[in-house]
Amino acid sequence: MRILGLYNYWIFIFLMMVGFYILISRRNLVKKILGLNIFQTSVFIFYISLGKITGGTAPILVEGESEVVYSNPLPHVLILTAIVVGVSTTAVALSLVVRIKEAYGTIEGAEINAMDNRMPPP
Amino acid sequence: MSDQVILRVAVKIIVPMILLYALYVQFHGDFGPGGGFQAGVIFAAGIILYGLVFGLRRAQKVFPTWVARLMAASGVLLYAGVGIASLLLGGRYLDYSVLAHDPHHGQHYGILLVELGVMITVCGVMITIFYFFAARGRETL
Amino acid sequence: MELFINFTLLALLAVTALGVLHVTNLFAAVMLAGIYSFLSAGLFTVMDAVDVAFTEAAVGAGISTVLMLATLALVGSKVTTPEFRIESISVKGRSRRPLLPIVVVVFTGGILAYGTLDMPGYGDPDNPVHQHVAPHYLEESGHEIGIPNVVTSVLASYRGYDTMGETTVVFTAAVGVMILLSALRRRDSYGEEAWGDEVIDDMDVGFKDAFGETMDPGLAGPEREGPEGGGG
Amino acid sequence: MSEHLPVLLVVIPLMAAPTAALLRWGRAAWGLATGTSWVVLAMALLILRRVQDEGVISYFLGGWAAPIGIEYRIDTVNAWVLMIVAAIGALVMPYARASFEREIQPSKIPLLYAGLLLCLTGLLGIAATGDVFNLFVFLEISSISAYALIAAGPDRRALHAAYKYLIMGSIGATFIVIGIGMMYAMTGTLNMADLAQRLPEVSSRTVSVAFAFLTVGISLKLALFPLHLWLLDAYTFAPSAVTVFLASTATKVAVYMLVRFFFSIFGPGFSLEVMAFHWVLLPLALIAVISASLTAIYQLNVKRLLAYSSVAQIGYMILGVSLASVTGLTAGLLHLFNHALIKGALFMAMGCVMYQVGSVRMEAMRGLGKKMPWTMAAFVLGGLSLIGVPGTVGFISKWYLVLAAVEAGMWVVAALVLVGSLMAVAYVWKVVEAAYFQEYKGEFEVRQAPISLLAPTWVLVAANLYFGVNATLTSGVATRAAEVLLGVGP
Amino acid sequence: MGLFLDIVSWVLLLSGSFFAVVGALGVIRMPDLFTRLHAAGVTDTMGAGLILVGLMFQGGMSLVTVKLFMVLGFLWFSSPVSTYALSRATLASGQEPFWSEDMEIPDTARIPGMVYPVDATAEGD
Repeated sequence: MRILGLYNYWIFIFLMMVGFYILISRRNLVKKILGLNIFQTSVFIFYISLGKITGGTAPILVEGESEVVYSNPLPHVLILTAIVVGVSTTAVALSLVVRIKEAYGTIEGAEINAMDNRMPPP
Repeated sequence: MSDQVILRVAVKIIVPMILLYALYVQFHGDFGPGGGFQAGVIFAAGIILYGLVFGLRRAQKVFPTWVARLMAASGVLLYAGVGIASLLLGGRYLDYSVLAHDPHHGQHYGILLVELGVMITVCGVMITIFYFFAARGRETL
Repeated sequence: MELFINFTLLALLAVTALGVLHVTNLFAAVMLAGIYSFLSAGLFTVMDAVDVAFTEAAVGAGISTVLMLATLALVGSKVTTPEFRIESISVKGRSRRPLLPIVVVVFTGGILAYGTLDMPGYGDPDNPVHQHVAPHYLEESGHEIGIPNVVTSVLASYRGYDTMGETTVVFTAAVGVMILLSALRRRDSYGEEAWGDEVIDDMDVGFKDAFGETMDPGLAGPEREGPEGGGG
Repeated sequence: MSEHLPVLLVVIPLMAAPTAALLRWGRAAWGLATGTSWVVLAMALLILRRVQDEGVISYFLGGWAAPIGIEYRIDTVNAWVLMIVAAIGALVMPYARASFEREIQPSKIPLLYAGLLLCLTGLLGIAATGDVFNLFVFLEISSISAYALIAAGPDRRALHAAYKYLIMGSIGATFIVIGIGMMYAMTGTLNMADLAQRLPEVSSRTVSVAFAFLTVGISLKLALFPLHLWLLDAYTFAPSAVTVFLASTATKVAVYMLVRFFFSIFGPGFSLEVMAFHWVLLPLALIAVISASLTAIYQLNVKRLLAYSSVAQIGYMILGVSLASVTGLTAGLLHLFNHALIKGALFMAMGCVMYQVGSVRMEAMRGLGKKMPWTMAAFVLGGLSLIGVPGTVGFISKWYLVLAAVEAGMWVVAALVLVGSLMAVAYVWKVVEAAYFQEYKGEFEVRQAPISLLAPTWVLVAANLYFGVNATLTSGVATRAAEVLLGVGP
Repeated sequence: MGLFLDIVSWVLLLSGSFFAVVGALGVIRMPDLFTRLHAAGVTDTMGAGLILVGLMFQGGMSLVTVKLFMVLGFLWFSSPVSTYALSRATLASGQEPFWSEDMEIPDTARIPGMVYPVDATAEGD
């Protein structure tokens, strides 16, 4: 029973790690950002799962009923903030990618590294 | 592509609905899911859709870049300004209870203003970002 | 029933994530990432986080995807094939690349899984998170704030300062994008020539690249006598 | 009004940033940014004084009491870090005008000031807050603005550097979020003081994992040894004024986060005895000191040389922290301030060179001792301080560090600190040799750097000397901060 | 009455799901993008439509039904348009459907300025 209560977390960890793997193993700059997005979204899922109560309902108060069990609203608030932070990071990252493409002509990390290495420090 | 009659007609019908829906989300946020952030994104999505179909120039006629930029900045200022106002009225920073004679109303006003600030900023920012990306593309082509 | 929905969504999420990992075309990867966001929005709904689901659907599947596509329109959606990379520029130590990330990931995941062993079970109403701060929000916000949506109450009032920070983050993103994308395009000066391969071997090109643009022409130092960048 | 100082300190630059972004003229934005940063410094000093007189300041935002709402909780440690950040901000803003006008396209200059102000806001917010999630939000404000600021550098490699920093920074931030989530799962609270109270009751595998993730996440932001690669390119290619600002504030705030999490939230008992973090951090710090100093000697670019030196200095700070005694922590916290002064002065001098010569490579330094006497004199004095010559601030922090190592009976560590200093002699000397003992070979006239660049540089140099001679003030505050962290003393 | 509504609603829900599955199968099995779009259209119109109507029966006479009705209207408006835009973009990007050899493309279906390979082969013969 104990394990059954935890299996959810393991799936979230699997998802996180897939995102993390994309992030650190792929050399394409856009792909890395996609990995970051998946990584972060999976962390969000993990947070939201903390706030869930079995049989609970969305934390919107129902007038006059005292028997309703509401899920925990605090993780929701935190994740709302985190989603916004995530999209902000994505926007800046993508504009960096656009500039890198213009400056280097490629968005492959390996090629950019090689080009960098052939230039002397300024 | 200049001859996309179907798309243009469809977008002309859909965009006002999207904008209206954004306002609904904004002001219904107290009672159901939604709020400033979602509303801002949806509003921006409406403008972006218009821009995608009718082109950047026409979108900028409807919603100039400087307006977007002004909105992006003024939303933050509005939010922080509500805090300063509550501070001047004798409360803690962002303590809405002092905004009106009755704490309940104060909280309502505070949340309304603050959510408005969020919506204005988010909408302005998303549209600004889209404009900058799209303008970059136009130069490339 | 809920378990079944949960399980289906999680399985789909896993498949989509693996799909993003697997596909080589960036356009497909972006669409899959959008689907991933959408599925997670569904999962959020199942877990009673309707506000979060709404935001994730609007942001993750909406705005993020639009931005990604706008980027792809600018940078192209093909991942360069490995053969081409080896041909154009040799990268030392290529062969040991694939192992390190997998080790890091397995290790991190293992530690995380170890950390969950003592965690309270999923959905248990006795969890510490449901005992401490949250009950105050659920029980008191009704008469302290007076609006039915507790998430909005917490977001805008109890933790309103966080939300101000969040708004500032969004604004920061706009400032960042404006700083980055209002720059003059520099492709003519070196984007193209750096793309050709023999030119970069010439050490002076880099130096000119670095300072030919923004510095005063007279100020680039004694090294300026190098060739003017060669034919791009 | 004075009770609202803690929040005004953060909110004033926060409100100045959008205003600056709306301005069209670089000069106007500069005036606004400079004025703001000076107001912030004044407030930070007032707060530091008040904390010393009255003890911990607690401010409930929105009027909601602590675990329900967000709290600003300022003790000596916070006030100390706030002061460092505000002081550097107040000096960088006036410096930035000439530097930006030379390196940045004019239309972007107001945006860069907005970015700098946002970065300042973020760093101040991290240092002031008493809520872990609020800390994350402000961390992201500072990080995202830092990415954009670094990418504004004149070289195209600035873009790649910023991208790498973004990836590493985001991984770090996500790890921090995971850590916070696990702590929250076990305790149900996000308030630091509340967490400190509840964590010991639930100490378990989950808390240990949260600790590990927070450590790794913060170490990424901190550029601790194996995770420092992003820092080198970022500091090398960022615009000069941005490098000055980030080098002397961003990593300092990260060190602050580390000690705050280790000592205030998890508590010395858990961090030291259960996790024994110092046995992990101590070797890493030592490797950082030795390897980064060694690599610095071989650098041909002075900014990159200083970046390697920063990695080594971060090693010193972490060394102090991981000694985990009052003296060790004092050394670490003192070095926060002292290193900000030292690296600020050195990077500012390099900004002057960049302004006039257009390059900071070793060759470009040739003969500058005669051509730009004030700039290079500032560099020499800063360099002496970096080495740790008596009479400079560098000496004070090294002194405390060696003292702490000896106190702990680790003679090897003390010896390695001295070896690191010797290496600093080598790399500083390389620059000095080029500047003073080689002839200028360029074809155009190099003039003295403008006064608006030299003045902030020399203020920092003077501070280096003043606090090197009169160390009672700084070491007093640092000692008290260390005592607060370890929970001893008053 | 309640039972009857329930049965009707479930029949609608299940048949909607059936169409959704058929559409999904079609997307996998069809040979090119245009035919796949055709299959996807089944999911959009019949699948989603029937499910929404089924849900309306569940919702009864309430605000929920009104909202569902609006969703349905929006869906039936937007999905043909997006299908149209998608197919058009595909054509513009150079992929063409499997034209049968002797098929004529009516003028109304042509995008001005686009070169159709079918014409080329026809002229070549």
